[in-house]
This record gives sequence, structure tokens and C-alpha cells, in this order.
Amino acid sequence: SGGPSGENTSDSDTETSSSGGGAEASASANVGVVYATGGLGDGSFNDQAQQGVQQAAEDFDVESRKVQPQQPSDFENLQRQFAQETDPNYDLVSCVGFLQGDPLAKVAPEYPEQSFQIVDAVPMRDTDGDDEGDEQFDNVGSYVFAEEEGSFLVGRLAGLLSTRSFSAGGGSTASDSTNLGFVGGRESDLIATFEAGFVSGVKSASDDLDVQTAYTGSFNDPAAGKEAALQMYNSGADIVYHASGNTGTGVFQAAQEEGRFAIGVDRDQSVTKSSYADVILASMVKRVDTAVYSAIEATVNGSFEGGATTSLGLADDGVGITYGQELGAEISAEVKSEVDTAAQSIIDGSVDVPTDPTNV
Amino acid sequence: MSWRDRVERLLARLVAASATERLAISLAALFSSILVGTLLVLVAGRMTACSSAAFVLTHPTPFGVPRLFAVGFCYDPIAVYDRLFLGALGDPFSAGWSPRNAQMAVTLRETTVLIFTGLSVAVAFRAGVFNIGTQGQLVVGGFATALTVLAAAPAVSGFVGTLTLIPLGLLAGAVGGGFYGAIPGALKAYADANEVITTIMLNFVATGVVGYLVLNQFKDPTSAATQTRALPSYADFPAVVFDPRSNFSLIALAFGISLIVAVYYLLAHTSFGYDLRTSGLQPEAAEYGGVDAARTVVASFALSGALGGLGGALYVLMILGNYQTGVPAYGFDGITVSILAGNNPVGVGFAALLFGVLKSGTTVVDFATDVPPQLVGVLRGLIILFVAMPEFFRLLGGRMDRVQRRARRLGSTAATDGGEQADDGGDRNE
Amino acid sequence: MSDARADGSPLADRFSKRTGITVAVGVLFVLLAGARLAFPDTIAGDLFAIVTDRTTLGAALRFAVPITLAALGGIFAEKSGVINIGLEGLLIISAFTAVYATDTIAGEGAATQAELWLGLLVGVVASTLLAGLFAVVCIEFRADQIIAGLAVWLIALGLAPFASQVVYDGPNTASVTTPATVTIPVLAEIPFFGALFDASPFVYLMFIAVGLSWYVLNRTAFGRHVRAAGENPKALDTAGVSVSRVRYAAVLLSGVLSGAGGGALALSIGQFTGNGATMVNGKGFIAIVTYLFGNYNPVGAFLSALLFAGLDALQFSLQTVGTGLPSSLVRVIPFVTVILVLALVGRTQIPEAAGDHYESGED
Amino acid sequence: MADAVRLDGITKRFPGVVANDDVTLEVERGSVHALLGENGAGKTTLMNVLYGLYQPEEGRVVVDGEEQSFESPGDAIDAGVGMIHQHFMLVDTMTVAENITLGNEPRKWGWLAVDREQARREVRELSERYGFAVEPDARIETVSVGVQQRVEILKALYRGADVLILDEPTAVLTPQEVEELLAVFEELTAAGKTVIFITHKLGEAMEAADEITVLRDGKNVGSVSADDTDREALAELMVGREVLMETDARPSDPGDETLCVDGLTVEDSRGVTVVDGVSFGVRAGEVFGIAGVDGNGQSELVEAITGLREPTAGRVDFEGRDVADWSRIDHIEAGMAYIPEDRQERGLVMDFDLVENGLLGSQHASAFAAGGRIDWDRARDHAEAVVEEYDVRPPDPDARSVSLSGGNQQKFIVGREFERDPSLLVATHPTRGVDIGSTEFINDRLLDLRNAGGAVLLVSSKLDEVQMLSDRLAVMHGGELMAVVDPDDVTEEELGLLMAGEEPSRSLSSLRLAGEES
Ligand SMILES: Nc1ncnc2c1ncn2[C@@H]1O[C@H](COP(=O)(O)OP(=O)(O)OP(=O)(O)O)[C@@H](O)[C@H]1O
Ligand SMILES: Nc1ncnc2c1ncn2[C@@H]1O[C@H](COP(=O)(O)OP(=O)(O)OP(=O)(O)O)[C@@H](O)[C@H]1O
Ligand SMILES: [Mg+2]
Ligand SMILES: [Mg+2]
Repeated sequence: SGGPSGENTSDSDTETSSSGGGAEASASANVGVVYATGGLGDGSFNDQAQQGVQQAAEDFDVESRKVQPQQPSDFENLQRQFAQETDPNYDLVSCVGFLQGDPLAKVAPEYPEQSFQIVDAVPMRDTDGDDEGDEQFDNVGSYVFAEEEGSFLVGRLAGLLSTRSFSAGGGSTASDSTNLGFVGGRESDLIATFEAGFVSGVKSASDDLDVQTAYTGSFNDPAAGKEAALQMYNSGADIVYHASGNTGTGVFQAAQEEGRFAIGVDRDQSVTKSSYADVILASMVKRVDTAVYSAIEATVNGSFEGGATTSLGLADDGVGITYGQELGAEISAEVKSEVDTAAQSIIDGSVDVPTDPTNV
Repeated sequence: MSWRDRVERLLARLVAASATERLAISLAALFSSILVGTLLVLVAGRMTACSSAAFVLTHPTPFGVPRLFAVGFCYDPIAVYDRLFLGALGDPFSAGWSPRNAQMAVTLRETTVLIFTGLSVAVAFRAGVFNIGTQGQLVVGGFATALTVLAAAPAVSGFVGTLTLIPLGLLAGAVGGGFYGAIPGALKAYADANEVITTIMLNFVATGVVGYLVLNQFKDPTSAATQTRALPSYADFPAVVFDPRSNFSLIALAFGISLIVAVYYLLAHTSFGYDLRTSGLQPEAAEYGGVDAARTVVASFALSGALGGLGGALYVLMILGNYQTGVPAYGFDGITVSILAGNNPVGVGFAALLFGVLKSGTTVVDFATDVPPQLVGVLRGLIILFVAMPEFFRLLGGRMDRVQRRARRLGSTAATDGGEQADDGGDRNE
Repeated sequence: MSDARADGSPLADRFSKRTGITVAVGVLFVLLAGARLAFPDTIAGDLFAIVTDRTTLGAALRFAVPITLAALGGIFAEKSGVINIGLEGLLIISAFTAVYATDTIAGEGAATQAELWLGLLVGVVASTLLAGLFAVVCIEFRADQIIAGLAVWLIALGLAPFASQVVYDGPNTASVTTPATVTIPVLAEIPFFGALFDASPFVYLMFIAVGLSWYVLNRTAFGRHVRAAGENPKALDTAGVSVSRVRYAAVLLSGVLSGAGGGALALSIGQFTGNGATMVNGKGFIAIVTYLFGNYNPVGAFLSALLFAGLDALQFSLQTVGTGLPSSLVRVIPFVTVILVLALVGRTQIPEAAGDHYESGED
Repeated sequence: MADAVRLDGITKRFPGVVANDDVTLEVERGSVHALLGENGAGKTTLMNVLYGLYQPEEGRVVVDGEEQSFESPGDAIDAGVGMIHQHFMLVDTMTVAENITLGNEPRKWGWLAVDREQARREVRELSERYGFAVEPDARIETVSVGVQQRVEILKALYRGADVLILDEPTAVLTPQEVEELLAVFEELTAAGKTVIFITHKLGEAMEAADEITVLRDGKNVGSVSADDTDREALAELMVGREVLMETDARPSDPGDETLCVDGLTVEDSRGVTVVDGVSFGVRAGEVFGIAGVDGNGQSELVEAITGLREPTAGRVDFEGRDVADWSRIDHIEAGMAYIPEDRQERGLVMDFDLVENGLLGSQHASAFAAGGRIDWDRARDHAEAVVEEYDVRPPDPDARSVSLSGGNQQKFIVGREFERDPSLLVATHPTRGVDIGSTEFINDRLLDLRNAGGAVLLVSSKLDEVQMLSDRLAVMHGGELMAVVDPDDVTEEELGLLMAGEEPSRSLSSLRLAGEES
């Protein structure tokens, strides 16, 4: 769309509430969001967080401002800027991504009156001088997810389908193949939990199955994701699961080119990357949007509480499996019910999913 | 020789056409970049969409003159530069401004690191070699600092700890960066490998290998981030005047300034500096004058790397308090700083301040306006582009004549110092 | 010039170094093959399997496209006497513009293949414009080429993500259509080399560009003028050919070729990603190394680009095969190789006048 | 019949210099015309005007009766004017045929390709027509200077030049090659071409030219027919006064060998052996001269002696110690001074002022830099002393080298090197490009040093000069010393033969000095 001319207006860039431009003064809450460095447009993590902000803005009269840091060293400064700002005064500063944990541990105690939310990390203060954190900050609400649980489910799905002859949309599996793939972004403990969950899910379907893994070193390198996945498909993988942000776009492409399947992450990627819906079997959704939404909701209601960690697992609907828009219907009820059973066992605690791939 | 003579001579040198020209060109480059940046902001402001125009370009309408045009833009260039420059200083014109404000601390701490990377690049340039690898040297230096301090920390504590760990950390950074810098130096001196390429490649290698080491060998088990354990608080640069939480220490800045003086002295008043400048300006003449070309290349690369490594040490000791992957591009900014400064150590001080303002202002712009902060990256490139073509400004100034050009061709005027020395470097690279 | 000099080819020792490296690669290959036979389950054995896998060749070809095209551009510029160290910037700018243009042209729906090629063309135009700016700065305003090249890189490094942020509200653009693979029947079935005939159209574009570049440089008058402008501009000038015009043409050509490279890079993945070093991530600099290693010969540049691209492709195979090598170290292999190769090749036969200004009528 | 070329009242100014001042020149078709004049007289500038490289401020250029205003050499070429520059304008990496057809390539397939067959054929034909034996496919970097010059001439002819301008074509040739070139002139004029050539050598002008024009200070001071003049008259025209080069003719009184070179073998940067087992000695109190055409290994020999290049074999004994693998700085500190052949590349840092340049080579010497710190006051005193004593103009130690004229740059280097109080001075072409006054000055200093008991190794391609200054004279060719002769007992022709690598008719042994082993 063209730019504005004179005073006339067009659609909004800042995420204003749906009630229109005049709402500024009357907003029920002002929210600042500091995104992770991959930036918006990744079709997964950051976009999912933004989804929560937008939903909240729609449901409550919320004004929000966002920043997209270019490098981790910017986090601290930007968090501080939000905390300091008085025009408007931000009721909540949402920090998205585990890398913001350490900066927030410095900023949060400086602004005890400011409420913060952080996703994927639990910043702590060191009270006994051993240089290890042991107490959370009163003004920080932490939200973490049991990624391994969701990943277990998609792993199980992948394992079940791989041992069958399954063909739908743009792909097919070979029943005699014993091979699956996992593509990670930058190596870190967090992504390792995805890998661990996936691998153990696969193994739960059949012990004969192998998982090839590769890390591209980046959450924003689709070309590398594509090559890694191609490599896997060519060495027999039927299905590749990725936990690599925008790098995963390349995984989907590889699946499409090779006529195999992929599994998305964070959001229902058969929707956000709809051009690949014909190869996306399912997605491991991680409800970052719920985390953000509920923090904003609590802020609007005046019930936001810091000093606590909200752990979102399968039982809390914080993670889960969503079948692809196009392919979901093609997956047999039998397979789905096996996945459901596994979910139930995790929820009732009879299955404990590892978080470290070396322990699988 | 009397003091008066000396002072007079110093003054004469200061007002020498070349030095003023140098300054004029730097300022003109800055100004032109801002101008082009403004255009860019306006164009971008037409390409995006917004609810209300942030900036309206129109004309005054006195005496009922009809309004002929009014063009609205989503981005306000004036606000951008206001935030970029004034915001970085913490709004000096607002009430209750204190020079000790937090944003000023950010500006000064960025300046401090940039002094080191700027000096690093400048030393190499003066020796006629391109060190694009300051970034990698900074990474290696910072990592070496973190490891050394972590290893030594248990042995000391308290004030004694501060007194020993900081110098130790700085030394480790300098040594680490110096060794890493010596690699492309040796490759150039003994294998004729183009240092522009090797240093760029070594940047990738440094990031990769250090990243691997941090992740697999030295990772802080309590953190999700890829980083080492935190250094003890007594290894932190003591804050003076400024808030201790601001991650800025005047002592570090003073250290940077003293290094400016030291590098200046080294270049202007020592035999090594003479060797270095000679081989930078005219390698054949240097060889003739008994300068060991290979050794000078390695030595200047090592020195350059050590300065970059010190930058990394400061980043770790003063700013982060540990080593974390994802180090900001101080090394690349150092190139800009040095080129803008004409590779003059004193100029590096001022250019570092300018870029400190730009870097600190970037986050303010990011926060306060909708203009993408990558604008500052574009400005950085534009500044280099304009500095690279003094001829452009000479043309504008209408002072182009043959004598000057001939002089320049022979590698002369200080105004094109950077360019000409670079030229030499370039010629000998391949 | 004495007789003593006449018998020594100045290229002799350099060629021998190149030959040495080539032979070394060959020997390594044979050793790997041996290892594969003798110890099929070792890393060395795996390596051989990977190297001879058509997937690896396919990946290497894809990776080689932007590097080769930029290298061809670099050859033209440097042969004409203008060292274009800003290839990286040209790749970045066209990568973004090509995707943006394709997206814009396509409007709401998915882009057609024709629209995609149109987008590539726009990317080429953008890169050529930037190269034109570089040319004006270097030729008209006598800027130092290295510094101006760095400036081109830094400008593009800021501008592309800036524009993406403006248009897409993030450093990444939207996703657009990717080119359909062109498969040549029968030929594509050949075991290893089949990868050559079952590839993205950009791979064929690269082959055409390599051939054409070689032809233009070595068989046409323009190519001759380009070489003369780089070796002895005064000779060209006194022969009545404008050195500036030849250099402008060569630098613009480097913009066109790099533009095709950058566009191909982004369009083959359908998206421009712009944080950090952007998706180009050093390919422009590797391109410089490849043409130095290829001794300014388009075919040589292509082959060395294929070598580096192969290394890049290898790193994923090494990871997925599960060699146990840490992935973050494996990723460093191509960069280390560049350094080693450069150290071994050493001084290359750079055109005599490269890096120098030339002004007609001067001594 | 109209003149082939008529230059009418040409004035060309450069900042601060009037290079050509109202010069008029007429050249008859089918004749050979010589241009004479001292360094800087404006000869090259005038010819560059005729060739369209420079546009004159005033005056007319008439070629073949038609007034021309050349914007570029291209226009001049179209009008049939070709020029062969002092420094050849050839692309070393291309072949002879490629160079000759550069900018004028025959095409095929409608401009798509160069017709290389046709190019080769045309070049061969052309070369045969004028009796030049050049191989079209040879690469320029592999052929001799004489051949390169012919390629230049062919290049001009290929473009249809009727008027050929040659700038100092004989400066780089052996006497024999000079003869061949002058024969080529006759071929050319016989084919109706017109030749204009610039030279410093009166003999050549007298021999080859039909008419001679002398420039001085940018003015035409006379055009004469070669038959109506003599050397003395020309010399006086050139210099504006009578020239008498007086040198100290005192015989030398040599002492012990200061420098002894034995079996020295050196490779150039491309790894080609260019000095092949050279042996000689230089004694205290003598000037040992080495003559030869440039590029026969003299540069590498000198670099090996002065420590700038490592020899592959052989010894260099300096005052009894083998210095072959010493570093350059050790050579300087041991008392070896060196006036390099390229003053702007090596001898001076052009961007430094004279104070800084005075320190070049002494930057680590205890006299100037105790403990690594440079004493700039002393450096300044030193530079001031050199400037004063060696009459460097302007006498300003703060002047940057680049602002000095070539002659003054050379004087400063000479002064700096002499101030080292060396026991051996190596001087390479010390007076190249230097005017008569300064030449005299420099030569006198060389002899002063000799007389004071210093050893001097003098390398020069100016035959008259080395012959006059040397106590013993060696001729270098193809990396070897052809002979060591007594300069007073050898003719210029014999030297020329030696320089060309041939044995003179007089047996070498009779030329050799008694007691020489080389
Ligand atoms: N491009 C130029 N710019 C400025 N001055 C010049 C230029 N070319 C020549 N000059 C000056 O013009 C004068 C004449 O120079 P020119 O080269 O014509 O002399 P010449 O007679 O050819 O000398 P030589 O015998 O040394 O070749 C000299 O003073 C020289 O410094
Ligand atoms: N192309 C040029 N452009 C600008 N200035 C020039 C040019 N050529 C020569 N000059 C200047 O003109 C002056 C004379 O230079 P030139 O090279 O002719 O000296 P020279 O004749 O070799 O010296 P000397 O008269 O001492 O023998 C010097 O100041 C030189 O810097
Ligand atoms: Mg002269
Ligand atoms: Mg001349």
C-alpha cells in the first residue's frame, strides 16, 4: 500500500487496538515487547509471540510497542528503555526468548516497580554469594514450556507413520525405511530438549528407528535448513522435524522437493507457511501466544504476579500437537489415538520425557 | 631547540592544510551521509503504512497563501536524528539532565570499546595492511580474558582481586587477540596470502571455534544462553562517577585515552613506529631503509590484534561480566572509526565518540521511533563511502587542480591518508 | 630484457602450486576410496560415500551458484583494473530486491515462474545500480577501491534489512515461489553426474554465465579491452579506447552477474533473511577467493567455487551421518580451507594496474 | 607538397611550467626528423600534443595539410599519426598480435568475436613487408626490448600511421640494436612514411635525421638540416652555453679490497636466475664501474650486494666478512651506503618530509634513536645539514619529498648516503634524469669519496659517464660479467659489442686489466 499523504490515514503499523486510533489515551494497559533476535517474520517463535499480543490487543483495550533487537547485547538497553519510559508508562514489558534472561536479571532489580514477563527463561538473583541464582525477582513473571513433551508427541507420530506406508498431499513414506530427521537451529540446551523429546517419541514407536540430527547454527538460515533436510531425505528419512525458527522454511521446501514430510514447530505451520501445507504433517505448537496473552490479561485485570514461574506443559495446553490443515485428515484415527494415548501417559506422569538428547 | 620553537612547529603542523582538510572531509562526509540518510528515511516513510503521518513536508502559508502541497511521511527524519544524537546523550536540553545519565553511560562505554577497535584498525592501516579481522581478534581476546579471569579468580578476592584480575584479564585479552592477529600477519608475510580475505575468514573461524568451546567446554550450566560462568563481581571494572549498574567505568575510558596517546607516541616518536609507517606508505623504501618487511607486517598485525583483543577484554570485564556468544560488531565499526579518523590515533578518539553516539542512539531510535534501526548501519556505510572520495568534496569545493592531484597520486596528502595507505596495502595484497 | 628472463614463465611456479593442490585433492580422494573399501565404517569411509553421493554434488552445485556468479563479476571488474571487494554487498542488495520484486509483482497469489524471473531481473537491476555507484565513486571520484568496496558492502548490509523492516516489519521477507527443478530425462538418471541434469534453473544459468564469461573475456574485443585496461591502461588509452568506459562496463557487468547470483540465492529459497550477516553470509568474499584461486579464469573460478560449495555441502552430510564431529566445528571447515588454500596459492597473478586510478593524459 | 606535419605556435602550460612556449615545427613528408633538447625541455609534451594526449592552450596542429583538433589519441590515429612512447605501451600478458590489433581488432560473426586468424595473418604480412621478424603469437613479456619496440612500430603502422613519432627510442637499446632501428627508419621513409624521433644523443640525430629541431625551455631554438650542422653547434643550441664536463682526473690510488664478490648467483622475484656466478672486487680508493643495458641483472646484483635480496649462491665479502646472508639493516650499519636506481620508489618515502627521510636507514642508529625513541631534534639538524651541504632546493627540511624536483630529490639521497661516511658506496644510475648541473655535482662527490679512500661501485647505462668516472670497468650481459676492462683503453664500439654479449674483434685478453681474474 502507498504511504499516507497529508493527514489521511491507512492501516496501522504499531499494534493499536481494534477500537481505533483514538484509543491512545484511554488504553487499559500499555505493553512493551522485546522480541528475540531472529526478528518477526520467522513464521514460528517470534510470530507466535506477536500473535498473543495481537489477540490481547483485540480482546482488551491494549496499546503496545515493540522492538526487534539486532543482537543480544541490545536486550539490556531496550529492556531498560521500556522500564524508564514514562510517556506512556508501560504496565508490562514482555521479553521473548531465553537470551533475555541474563540481561533481565540485571534490569529487573533496578526497576522494582516495573512488571516484566519473560518467555523461556527464569532469571534469578544470587542471595548466598555463590554466583548462582537462587531467588526469582518479584517483578518478573517467567514462562517456560515443556518442549520435550510436545516434541515427544510429534516424534511418536513420525515414528508411527514412518513404519507404515503413508501417502498424502505432496509426500509419502516408505514402510521399510527406519529413518527420521531432526534439524535444530543454534545449538543450545533449549533446542536440545526438542531433540530429546522427538527422539524419545520416535523410539517409543519403534526401537528400530534412527534419527539423523543436524544443527544449522542459526535460527534464520533457510538455505542451510533446506540442505540439511535434503541430506536427510536422501539418506532415507521419511519425516523431518525442525526446531529452528525460520531455518525450518528450508526444511519444508526440501520436503516438498523430495516428496516427503516435515513437522513444524511453535505454531501451526501448515497455516503460517501455507504454501507447504501439503507436506506438513503436524506442528509441535508451543503456546508462546498464550503465555504472552495471559500475562497481558493478568496485567489488565491487575492480577499480574511476579516472582513465579509458569510452567506450561501438555497438561496445561502450553505445548501440544496440531495436525496439518491439509494432511491432518489423512492421518488414520488409529495413529492419532496412539498419539493421544501417549499424551495421556505423559499428563498422568506414567511417561517421563527426557530433556537431554544424550539421555534418550 | 627552544620550547617556543617546538610549540610553533606544533601549531604549524596543526594548521597544516592537510590536517584541516582531513577534518573538513570527515565532517563533510558525516553531513552528506546524514543528508542521504534523511532522503532514505523519507522514501521509506512513503513506502510503509501508518495511521498518521509522523512528518509532513509542506511550506508556510503566510497571508493566506494557498497550500500547494503537503506530503506526509510515516517516519520523521528530524525525530530520527534528534533521538540518534540527543537521545544518545540522554537529552542534554531537557530539564534535570545530568551528564551521568544512563544513556550517556551507554554512549561512553560503546565509545570506550570502539577506541580499541578503532586503534586496532588504524595501526594496521598505518602499516599498510588491512585488518578486517579486528572482530575475530576481539572475540578471541574476550574469550581469553573470560577464561583467564575465571581460572585465576578463586586465588584472589576483594580489592586485591580487582587489582590483580583486571590487569590479568586485559593482558590475557591482549595476548589472545595479539596471537590471533599474528596469524594473518604471518600468512601475509611468509605465504603472501591476501590479508583482507584471510582476516574475514578468520572472523568466521573465531566465532565458530569460540562458540564451540563455550558451548561444549566452558558453558555456564545454570544458563540457557551460550555463555561462560559469570566472572566474580570483584573482576568488574570499578565504576567511577557513573552508576555501577551502567556497565561503564571511567577508568576504562581513561585507559582507552591513554592508549591513544601511547599509540600516537609509538607511531610518531619511536623507531618501531617509523618502521611501521614507512612500510605502510612505501614498502620498497622501507625495505631499502632496513625495515624487515615480514617482521613488521607480523608485528603490526600482532599489535593490531592485541588492541582488538583489549577491546574484547573490556567488553567482557566492563560490559558483560562473562563471555557470551553473539558479540556485537565492534570490529567492523572499528574499520569505520579508523577510516573516518584518517587512521590517526587522535582522530580515532573523536570518531569513536561519534560512533559511540551512533551505536547508543540506535537503540534509542529503535525504541522511540518506528524507523528501523538498521538505518544506522546504512549511515555507517555511507560515511565510509564519502570519506573514500575526497575528490567529490574537492570538486564541490571547486578547488581541484593538477598539483594536488599529482601530489595525491604519489601517495601524499594527509587528507587521503587512509585511502593512499590503503592503496599501498591493496596493491601488495594480491 | 635479457635472454635469461625469456625462458622463465612468470606463471610457472604459481601454476605448479595450483597443480599441487589439485593433485593433493586427487590423492586425498583416492585415499578415501581406499579407506572406504578397507574400513567401510570409519569416518574416512563415510566421507568417501558422502563425496561420491549425488546429493552432495547437487548441493554443491546449488551452493556454488551465488559464489560463482559473484566471482565472474569480480573477474570482470578486477581484470579491468577495479578491485571490487563489495561483491558481498551486491549479492545482499539483489537478494533482497529480487524477493521483494517477485512478491510485489505477484501481488496476492503465489508468484508464477515468469514473475519469479522478472523478480530476478529487478534484483539484477538493483545490484547493477549499486555497482554503478561504486564505479562512479572509484572511476570518477578516484576513491580508494578497497575502501569504497567496503562501503558498498556495509551500505547493502544496512540497507537490505532496513528495507525489509520497512516493507515486512521484520528482517525477513515474506516467502515467494521457488523455481521449479529442471530435469533432463535419461541424463538425470546417471548415477553421480545425474545431479547435473536434475537441477534448479539457476544452476543452468550459472553454467551459461561461466561459458559466456569465458567467451567474452577471451574471444571478444571487449574482453581484450577489459584485460588491457587492467594490465596497462595506458596501452589501451593510446590505442584509442576509453579506459574509463571499459572499466565502467566491467564494473556494471560485475553488478549484473552478482545481481543474478544474489537473486538466485534468495529466490531458490524463496525468502530473504536479513539479520546478522544476512543470508549472504560471506559468499561474496568467498567468491573473491575462488577467482583468485581460479587465476581469474571463469572456468577455474567455477571449479574452485564448486570445491568450496562442496565443503559447505559436506558439513551437513558429516552431521547427519553422525561422525561425531561437533557441528559447530564442522561449519568452520570451509573458512579454514579458504585460508589454507590462500596460504598455499599465495600471491596471485593480479592484473598489473588493478587498484590504480587511471586518468587519460597523465604521465 | 604539403608538410606531413605542421605545428604552429603551440603553447602548453602545466601548473607552474610552460612546457611548450609558442613552438612551431614543420616536418616534411618522407623525412626523418629529430627532436633534441635537455631533460624537461618539452619534447615529450610537444609530441603528446601532436598525438592528441594533450590539448594545447594555443596553436594549431596541421596534419597532411588539414588543420586538426585532436581530442584524444584516437583522433590522431584516425588522422594517420602514431606514437611510440618512451615507456612502451604494451600489455605484457598479451601476445604480439593481440597488442598490435588492440583497439582495432578484426571481427567476425558480426562483432561477436575477434577474428584471431585474420589478426595473426595481417600482423605477419605487415611485419614481413617492413622486414621485421616478429612472431605474432609470442607473449610480450617473453620477447626482448628490441622486439617490443618493433611491436610498437607495427602497432602504429597497423593503424595506418603515416607519421610515426618515437620518444627516445634508442635509450634502451644496445648500440647494435640502435643501428638496426635506424635501418628501419630508412625502410619506413622509403615506404613514404614520416618519422619524428626524440633523442638526447647528438650522434644519432646527425646520423639518422634529415632535419633536426632543438627545444630549450619549451621553445624551439632552431630547426636545422642535419647536413648543415655539427655536434658542437647542436650542443650549444641545446644547453644555451658551451658545455665542458670537467672531472677530477686524478689517478686512483687503490688500497685493499673493500668488497669482494665471488661466484654470486641471484634469482629475480620470479625465480629466474638473472645473475650467474659473478665475481669481482672493489678496492678502497677506486671507482669500479659496471656498464650494461638495463635488465641484464645489474639491479639484482646490486640488491644482493646491498642486502635487499638473498643470493642463491656465492659470497659477498665486505671488509673481510661474508655479508651475503646479513639483513639489510646490518649492511647499512656495517657502513655500506647505497644510492638506489629508483629514488621515488626506494630512495625516499615520498610522503615524508626531509627530516623524516633523512632518517631512512638510520631510524635504529644510536645517533638518532637511543632506546627506540627517535630524537627528532637531531634528525632535524641532520636533514638541515644535508640540505645545506648538498644544495637541495628548496632548502626547507619540512618540505615533503614529493614537492621536490627529481634532481633535488636525488641530491638529498646522495647527501644522506654520503653523510653515513661509508667505506663502500653503491650507486646505481646516480645521475639518471638529473640535469647537467646536478649531474656534475653528483659525479664530483663520487670522486671526492674515492679520493678520500672510499670504495665506489658505480652501475650505469650511460656509457660516457661510467667510462669517464671508473678506474676499472666491467660490462654486464645476460647475468654475467663479460669483461673487466680499463676504461681509458676501450672504445665505445667495443663496449657496445660487449653490452650486446658479443666479443669485440680485439681479443678480450688484451682489453682485460692485468691481474684480473674474472
Ligand atoms: N603532466 C604534466 N603535468 C605537469 N607538468 C608536466 C607534465 N608533463 C610534463 N610536465 C612538465 O613540463 C616540462 C616539459 O616536460 P617534458 O616531459 O615534455 O620534457 P622532455 O623534454 O620530454 O624531457 P625528458 O628529456 O626528461 O624526457 C617539465 O618541466 C615537466 O615537469
Ligand atoms: N605531472 C606533474 N604534475 C605536477 N607537477 C609536476 C609534474 N611533473 C613535474 N612536476 C613538478 O614540476 C617540477 C619539476 O619536475 P621534473 O620532474 O621535471 O623535475 P626534473 O626536471 O627532473 O628536476 P631537476 O630540474 O631538478 O632536474 C617538480 O616540482 C615536480 O614536482
Ligand atoms: Mg625532467
Ligand atoms: Mg620526455
